[in-house]
Amino acid sequence: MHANLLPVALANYVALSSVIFFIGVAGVVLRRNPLIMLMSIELMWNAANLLFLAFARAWLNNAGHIFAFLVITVAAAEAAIGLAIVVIVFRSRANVDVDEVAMMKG
Amino acid sequence: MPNFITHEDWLAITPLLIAGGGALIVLLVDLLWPKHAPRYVSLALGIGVLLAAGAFAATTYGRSYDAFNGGFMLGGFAVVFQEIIVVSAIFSLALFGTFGRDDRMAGITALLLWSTTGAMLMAGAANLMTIFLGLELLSLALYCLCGVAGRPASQESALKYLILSSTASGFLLFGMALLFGATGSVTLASLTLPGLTANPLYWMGGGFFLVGIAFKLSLMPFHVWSPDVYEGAPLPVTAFMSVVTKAGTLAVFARFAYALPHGEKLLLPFFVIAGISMIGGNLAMLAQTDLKRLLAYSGVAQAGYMVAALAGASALGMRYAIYYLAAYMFMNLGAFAIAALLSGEREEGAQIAAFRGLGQRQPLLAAAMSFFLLALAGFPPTAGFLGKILILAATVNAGYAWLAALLIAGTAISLYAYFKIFRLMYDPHDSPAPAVRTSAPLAYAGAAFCAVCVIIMTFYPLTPSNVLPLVK
Amino acid sequence: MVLLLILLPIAAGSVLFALPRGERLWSRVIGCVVAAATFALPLLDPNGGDFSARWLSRPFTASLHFSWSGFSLWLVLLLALCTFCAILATNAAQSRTMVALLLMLEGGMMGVFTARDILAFALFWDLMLIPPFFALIEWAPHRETAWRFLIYNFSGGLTLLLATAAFGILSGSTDVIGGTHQFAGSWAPWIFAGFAFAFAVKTPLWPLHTWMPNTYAELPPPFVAVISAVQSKAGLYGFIVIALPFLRSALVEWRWLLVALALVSLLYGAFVALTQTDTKRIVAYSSLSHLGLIVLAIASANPVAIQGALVYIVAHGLFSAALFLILGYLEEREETRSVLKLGGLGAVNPKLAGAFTIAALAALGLPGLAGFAGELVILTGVFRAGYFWPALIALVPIVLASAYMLRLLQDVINGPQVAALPRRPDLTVIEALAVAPLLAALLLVGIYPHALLAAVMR
Amino acid sequence: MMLLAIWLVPLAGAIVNWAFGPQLKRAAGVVGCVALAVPFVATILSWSAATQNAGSAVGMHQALFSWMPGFDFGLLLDPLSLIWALIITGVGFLIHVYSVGYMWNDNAIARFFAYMNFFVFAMLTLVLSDNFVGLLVGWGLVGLASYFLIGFWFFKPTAVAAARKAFVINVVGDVAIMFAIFLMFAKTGSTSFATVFGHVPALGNWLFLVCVFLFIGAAAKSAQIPLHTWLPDAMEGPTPVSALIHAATMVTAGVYLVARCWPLWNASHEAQLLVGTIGGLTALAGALLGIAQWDIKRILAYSTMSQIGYMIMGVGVTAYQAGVAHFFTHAFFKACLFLGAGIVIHELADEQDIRRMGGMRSRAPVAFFAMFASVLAISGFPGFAGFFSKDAVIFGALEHGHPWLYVIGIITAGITAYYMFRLFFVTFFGTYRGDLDPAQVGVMNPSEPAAHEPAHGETHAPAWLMGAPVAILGVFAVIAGYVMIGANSAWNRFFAQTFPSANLAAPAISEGWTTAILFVVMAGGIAIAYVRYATPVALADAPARLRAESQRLPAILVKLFYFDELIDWLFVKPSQALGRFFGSIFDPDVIDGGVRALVGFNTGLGTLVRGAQTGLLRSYALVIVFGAALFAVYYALQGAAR
Repeated sequence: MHANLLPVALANYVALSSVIFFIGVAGVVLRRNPLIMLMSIELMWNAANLLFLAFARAWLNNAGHIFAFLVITVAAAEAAIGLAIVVIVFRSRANVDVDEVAMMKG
Repeated sequence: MPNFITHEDWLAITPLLIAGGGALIVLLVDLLWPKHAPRYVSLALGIGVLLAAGAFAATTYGRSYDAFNGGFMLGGFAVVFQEIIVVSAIFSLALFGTFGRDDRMAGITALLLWSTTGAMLMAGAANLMTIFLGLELLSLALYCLCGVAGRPASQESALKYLILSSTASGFLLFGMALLFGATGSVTLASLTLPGLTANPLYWMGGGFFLVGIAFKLSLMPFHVWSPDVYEGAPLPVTAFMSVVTKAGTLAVFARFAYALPHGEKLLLPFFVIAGISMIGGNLAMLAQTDLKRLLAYSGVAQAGYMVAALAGASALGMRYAIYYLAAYMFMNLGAFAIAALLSGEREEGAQIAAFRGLGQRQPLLAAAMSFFLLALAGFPPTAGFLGKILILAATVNAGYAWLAALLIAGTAISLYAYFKIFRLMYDPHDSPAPAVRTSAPLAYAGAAFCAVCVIIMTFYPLTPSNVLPLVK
Repeated sequence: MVLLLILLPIAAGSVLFALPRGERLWSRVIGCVVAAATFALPLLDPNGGDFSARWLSRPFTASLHFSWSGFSLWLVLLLALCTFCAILATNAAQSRTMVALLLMLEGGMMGVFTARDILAFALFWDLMLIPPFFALIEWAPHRETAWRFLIYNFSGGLTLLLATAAFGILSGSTDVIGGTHQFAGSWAPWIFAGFAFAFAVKTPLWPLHTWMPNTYAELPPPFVAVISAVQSKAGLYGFIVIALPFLRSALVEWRWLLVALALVSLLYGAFVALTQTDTKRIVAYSSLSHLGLIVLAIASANPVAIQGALVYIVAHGLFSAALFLILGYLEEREETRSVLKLGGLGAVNPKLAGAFTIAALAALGLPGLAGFAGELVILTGVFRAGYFWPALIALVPIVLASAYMLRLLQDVINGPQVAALPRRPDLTVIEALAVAPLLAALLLVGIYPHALLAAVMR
Repeated sequence: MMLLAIWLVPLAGAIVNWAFGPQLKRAAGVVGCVALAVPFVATILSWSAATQNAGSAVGMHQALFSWMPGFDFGLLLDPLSLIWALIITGVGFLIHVYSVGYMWNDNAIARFFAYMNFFVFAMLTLVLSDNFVGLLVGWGLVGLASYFLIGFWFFKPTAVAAARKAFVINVVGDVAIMFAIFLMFAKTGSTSFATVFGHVPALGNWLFLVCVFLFIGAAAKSAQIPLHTWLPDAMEGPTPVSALIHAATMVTAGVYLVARCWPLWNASHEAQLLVGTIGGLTALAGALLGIAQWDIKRILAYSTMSQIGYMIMGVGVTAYQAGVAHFFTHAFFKACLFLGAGIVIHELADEQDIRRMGGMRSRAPVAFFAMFASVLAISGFPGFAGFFSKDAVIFGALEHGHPWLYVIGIITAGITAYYMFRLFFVTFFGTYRGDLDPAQVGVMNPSEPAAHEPAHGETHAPAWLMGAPVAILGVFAVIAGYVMIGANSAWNRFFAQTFPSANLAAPAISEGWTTAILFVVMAGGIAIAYVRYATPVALADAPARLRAESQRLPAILVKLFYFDELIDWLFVKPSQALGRFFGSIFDPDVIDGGVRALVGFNTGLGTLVRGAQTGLLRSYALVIVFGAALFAVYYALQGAAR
């Protein structure tokens, strides 16, 4: 590993992406607005992306970069479908609140 | 310049291309048709495409080839999984014969074909990227399919499924990233590097990866999504989802588990939650009123059984898991076919109450349903019983006796749970429920086909030794 | 040939379903012919009729292996005789369905008794529960009985399956009945526990017996006759043919528990029978007591006791079938089963009273009839195996047996004529013919049980 | 062959009567008598064969078949079983002839004779069998026959209850013998008399136990103290039944058993003590109870119980020959008493209470003279049969070292004389009290006449049918004793080979003083009875005296020492309570309750799991994240641990 090429140690990247990841998780759990939840999901995915890039650079293996591209495309698709579904669900409702969407239980 | 994509590689992914391409063709035909392609045209086309994909995959049965230098595994048990996925896809398309609106049928068929492609990709996936790609392709198509039915519950189930599944994929990705960090390569084969266990990244990566897999298999703590989604989604989609997601994910887990040289430590929590879901799934079934929710919990328990078969990474275990998955597919789809017959236009019939007094009104249907239920419960003459015994043998041989005990306890509880429906059907003293939807020839055919398969599998149990090659 | 024995009744049963629902005569004729055939078939080839087909190979070798010899021959004959008599005695409204179910029941039990492979044994064990369940659903006044019967017996079936699987896995093959390779190993006690639980639920042994009284009381008489006479023997047959030869070490380990449970069911059945007022329940609890004696014999694992058990199994089959058929006639005639309302039948229907007396006397173990032969030899064997006090305690129920059986007998046929009871004609020829072979067999086995044992010893 | 004839002919008679009953009607009586005469003649013909020793054992042996491996059946006729066979067939024949007359008007006569023949067959099985299992089979069948015959008039609820009581107590006896068989089979490996008596020492410390259980069997059958309550109730049956079964043959089966197993008794002193005492106490109790009864048949029943007490005492103290002698004589005079009583009852249209009789001398002269001889015989009046045998028994007790048994014997002899003559005087002397108002003579609850079946046609049976047997028995009651006079009397020579010589004590006549005491006590008893009932002044106001006596009878005697209540309270009540508890409470609540609770618990758990489905999306997300957190913690630990 070429320490000098990397001004920032690998551990920091891992730490950063973990922090981002858990912010995403918190976002999904705490916020009630579905859009915010979708954004938090995106956040989680991007944290993983960051990790891939860091390790790709660390292992000098381009698979990480390819994986990152793959993740970005899939995230985009998922966001599109997510927004479509959110629109369908909340078109007929008064306010955009995930907790109202609780018809099925038990 | 090495030729990156050899003839063998093309051969490996042709079934996927057929399925994916077929979806495009269905959409094109729908576009060119004057107004909307009638229902049966798109369905017929979809089934045709699937048959072609299945036939082609069958031809590559004998060979096992590492396509795309470790990206996609051809042959081996991948083909069997692909066959199972194709059969359940054809089955759910057949069920669509009486569900959903005409004008949407083309879209539904296309989505279904794409999710089948995703699942087939997962079945053969040999490295993290293909796993993720297959998983997401399957899931994205399913999010839309869940929302297809006009009912508000269907939209709600789509939303829930999307958000929760994406979160789980997030965990999966994070796990993959850490694994990539630990091993330096994306292929599953790299997991066999020595000294991995000393690296904390390997442990955390493995953990998060397994969380993602557990969610998809709907094992106990991560099963919370399945009852709502199964209930909300239209019946054919639920049927499709209950088998295909389990099949694809099981293949991925199998490759992951068998790749780990000394994975007991890493996989232990996974088998623990498999055990918990066996007990919890069956327990939850006791208090259900909606048939689809009941089959959802049953799916949770059955997933537990299948994972238990893989305990200890024994070669036999893999065979028995596949045998049980095949048996589960037939039993489950049969039960859904009968449920399809019973549910009315607005699918309010899928309640368990619909079975009251069925023994009198439709003796044949009642007999078929009780046969499937007995199979799910593991009653002797059915494949379910044989499957359970094989899994018992595998777990006991692999030294996971506690898992076998949990399996026995789970079966006992399930015995009573399934009997509640059995009892409703044969209670002459109760008032009969609404009439049965009789205009679904395809559903009848499907149910009959599943029943025949379950019977065949009991007495000629695809004796794993000759049908399934060893795990490659 | 043995396949014919199993499949013929089942096929005939399903064919009968094709007949119109209300039909009565033809179904009984076909039923009798088939039952008679199944009786004659084994006599043609006393110990043979072997059939074996490969079934499973992977976890353990299992094959659909059937044949009858020695002890199972007698049970097959007992089953055929009881079915023949039961079919002859049915003249209920839907005799077509009843005869069909009886034939299927017979087919299922033939499978159990002729199975030489434990897995096939387990398979037919569960199959034989279906016809009685449908009979209960059809004719039992309370639905609860049907479900309790099904769930108790199926849970028994489940443990039997698991024990079979474990036995198969650990010993390589389940195609072993008839052979005598001892099965040791750390798992032996658990496997034995699985088998024992299943057999105990079926026999019914004391704590697991609550399904039996209601089932026997609410099933139509011909059905009860076959079930109490033969199906309850499946458990004992299992003990003798599977538990004793293969898991003897485990049986010896658990023997004190078995002896205790046997004694409790002996006394429990006798005491409760004393106070019951419903005729069928009295006989049901009495059979709980009698079968407890056989379990005691098995627990002692003494050769003389086992011989006695073989005789007593056949004897109990005969007299409980006869008793239930006769109680069935009684119920048809007087529309009531409560002992308090019955009385003074001796004068009105002497033939019925005579048959009832002979059957009751055999049940209470009158010397000279089959019951006594079994009891005496069992207890001699048990005593010789060193169980001093159990043998002594086991004598008390014999005294109680005479008390409750005579109370039943006398309340029904003796005493002043009860005015309220309708005066019905005495036994018709067919009804008498249905019971006559059973009573004759009782006398024969009572006078010369050696013939029975000679066949078994060979 | 002769043995088979003796054994099976009565059975054939029974089958014929049972099968062709309705057609036969009165002819069934003839069939019955013939079925008794043939074996009687056969027994006499085989007298010589039975007495000289063929091979090792004495008497004729006929092996039959192997009943079960290790249990073989066979027939044995040796002096002991010969005596019993003779009495059974001989006295039995006379009683059958009498029954034809007695049952002349009863339309179930065929069924009656079928049962009587079946009884004789069963008794012969018991007496002729050469092993304990055969004996037990006979024992059970005899109990069954007595059940049928006691409950012959099955429309009478009291008869039905008495029959069941008799049968259950007999089964207690059967079960006791069964246990003795286990002991023997365990120790000697077989149950035939020859082997068991050949290996008595092999029984070791279980010898006493074998004797005790055999004796319990004997006590149940011969109505000894604790198990005697069924005998008085057994009088519900027709009188010939009481005569044959409850006087002459069945009740003496216990004596036969003890006599047959004399090697066991010889070897165990405690067993002798036990049997002797029980015999003595039964004799005394029977006598005391006899005093307080008014029903003619119950008095005779208690006297039977008392006399059998004597026999059991006799064989108990190893004076086997004396005990069997008393059986021999007792069979005659007790049968004669019962048949005589039958004639009296028949005469008075089924009236059985002696207080309502009186002056029967003129109306039933034959009964009067025969019963007079029998009463003298039973009291042991010198010159009559009873004198020799009773004296032998009492002296035997003294000679074999049981002085206080001797005293009890003497006292009982006195009481016996008193109540027998009381019966005799009240029934036959004075004027007929039948047409007086029952209360006048102290009868509180007059028993309504037996609800007879409507007899068809009132043709009267020929008088000799009932008179002749009574007369013949009366004669035997006198001459039966003469065969025992002197030290080596024909009786002793007859039993020389069967019993060891030590036990063949000469009858007491040679010991003058004991006979004198016996005579004095017996005479005293007769005198008291004469004074109370037979003096002209007593006869004059007999109704008043009888009424007075009825009121002040001690409750303890009337209530039969409260034995019935004791048994009822000790056994019947608790078992019924236990049965009710198990049946109605334990079964439904405890076991089924348990199963229901298990199911409930599971469903509860199910709803718990279902609770997790709140329907809220975010709660699902929370559950998933929580699961992931658990995983993360585990793996962090694993990672750190490495």
